[in-house]
Amino acid sequence: MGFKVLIQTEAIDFGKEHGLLQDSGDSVGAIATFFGTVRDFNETRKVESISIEHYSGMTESELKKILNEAKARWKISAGTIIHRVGKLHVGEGIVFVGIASSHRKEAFQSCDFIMDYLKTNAPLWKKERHDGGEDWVSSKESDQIFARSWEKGSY
Amino acid sequence: MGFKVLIQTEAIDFGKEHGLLQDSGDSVGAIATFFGTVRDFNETRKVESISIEHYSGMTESELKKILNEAKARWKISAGTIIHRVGKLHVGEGIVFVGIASSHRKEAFQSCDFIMDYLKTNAPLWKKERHDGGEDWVSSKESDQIFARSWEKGSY
Amino acid sequence: MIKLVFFASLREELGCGSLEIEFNQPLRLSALIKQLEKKKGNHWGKVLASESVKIAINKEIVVNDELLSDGCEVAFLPPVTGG
Amino acid sequence: MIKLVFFASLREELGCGSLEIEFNQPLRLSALIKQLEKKKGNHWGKVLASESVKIAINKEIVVNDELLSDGCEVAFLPPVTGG
Repeated sequence: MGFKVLIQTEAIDFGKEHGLLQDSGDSVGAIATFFGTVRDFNETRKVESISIEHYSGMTESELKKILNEAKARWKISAGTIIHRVGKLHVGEGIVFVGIASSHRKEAFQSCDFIMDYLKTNAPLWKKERHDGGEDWVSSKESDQIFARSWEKGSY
Repeated sequence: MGFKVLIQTEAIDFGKEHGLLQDSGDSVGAIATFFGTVRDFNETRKVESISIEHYSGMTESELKKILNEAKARWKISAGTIIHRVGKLHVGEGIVFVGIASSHRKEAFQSCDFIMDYLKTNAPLWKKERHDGGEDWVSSKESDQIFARSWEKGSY
Repeated sequence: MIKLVFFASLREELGCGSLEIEFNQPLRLSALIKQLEKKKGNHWGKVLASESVKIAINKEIVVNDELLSDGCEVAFLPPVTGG
Repeated sequence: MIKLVFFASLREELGCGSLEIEFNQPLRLSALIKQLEKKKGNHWGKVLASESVKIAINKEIVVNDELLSDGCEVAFLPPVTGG
């Protein structure tokens, strides 16, 4: 199989995506995944739902670049990035990253890396609906720091 | 829900376990998982199947200790460790670790930590069947090094 | 023709998702922003020149004061918050 | 009575999964191993005293030369390879 990037409005079928990674070859011994879901709070505010906007075309190409960078840095057999857009409720999945590799450290690190780069590079924006109205989510300085931690030579 | 440890002969239902973690509370925003599967090679040898032996009772208590240590180190909402025993074929799941947390770094790190401690502390042993016969798998020095990397103050 | 697109909070602040401007001669990004400011008001200049705003030409982030060509798409992106 | 259990490669090397020995008086781990060596041969002493073998008493790893009490379970564990 290999590597894929999807932007979709539908729910993410976690079991199916995980099964595809597991079936991606007999040399696979480790699958690490990350699943981001809508929390009921952000900073100090109660969240009711979120809506996600993106830059169609650029999002996909940025995510492919990130996946390619992960392939260049670690020995991985297959990788999937799926990001939802549109309206999502508390508890729903926002993003799925799954990596299949022969060894666990490669799988863990590349998955962690992809999330950090996705957070800082993919043109996606979240708007939160809360009891006081709606607001665009602010970007976090910590995400910039995490992303910089992967600069060559620092891990 | 919370925290659970299972030793079982049956296949691991990945979708179900992931769903339980996702439903573990509205403050969950991040779920990191690791799934270890039977590879078709080890070192340089072709593997046909493996069988896993364990020390019943002690395995469960060691895995609970590891999960408790993860809870003490990171803010996590729910955690699952499932390890299979008995005969397994190439491609089948051996171990599942899943962590739900509010934030992704906690989820990634605790999942990685649990795997490193499981590899070095849980009384489980793998025997490989290959074309030349059967052999007990040797422990890896690298796993000891990974486990030591979590000693307080070093991460 | 150059297509301009504005996303998320930028779109709301400017009250504009996209607009097209005629292409008369090659111009740099900085000249484009000045032109917009003149046409649309100071607010536009201030918003688009903000340090936190990234610019993509044909869906690739650029960091320099690039020369724009006919038919290109210039996107103004506030700090991203996906994942 | 003290129950002894041997796992994985140790079980195969010794040709024994478990055995019970009578408890006469409190004895230390080291004395137990000497007793086994005397009864079963040098091979046992060599295998069980190997640095890579870990010992658990009542399913808890011990590192010292513990005193064994009646009814305890002593397990000899080769290096673990789960996960």
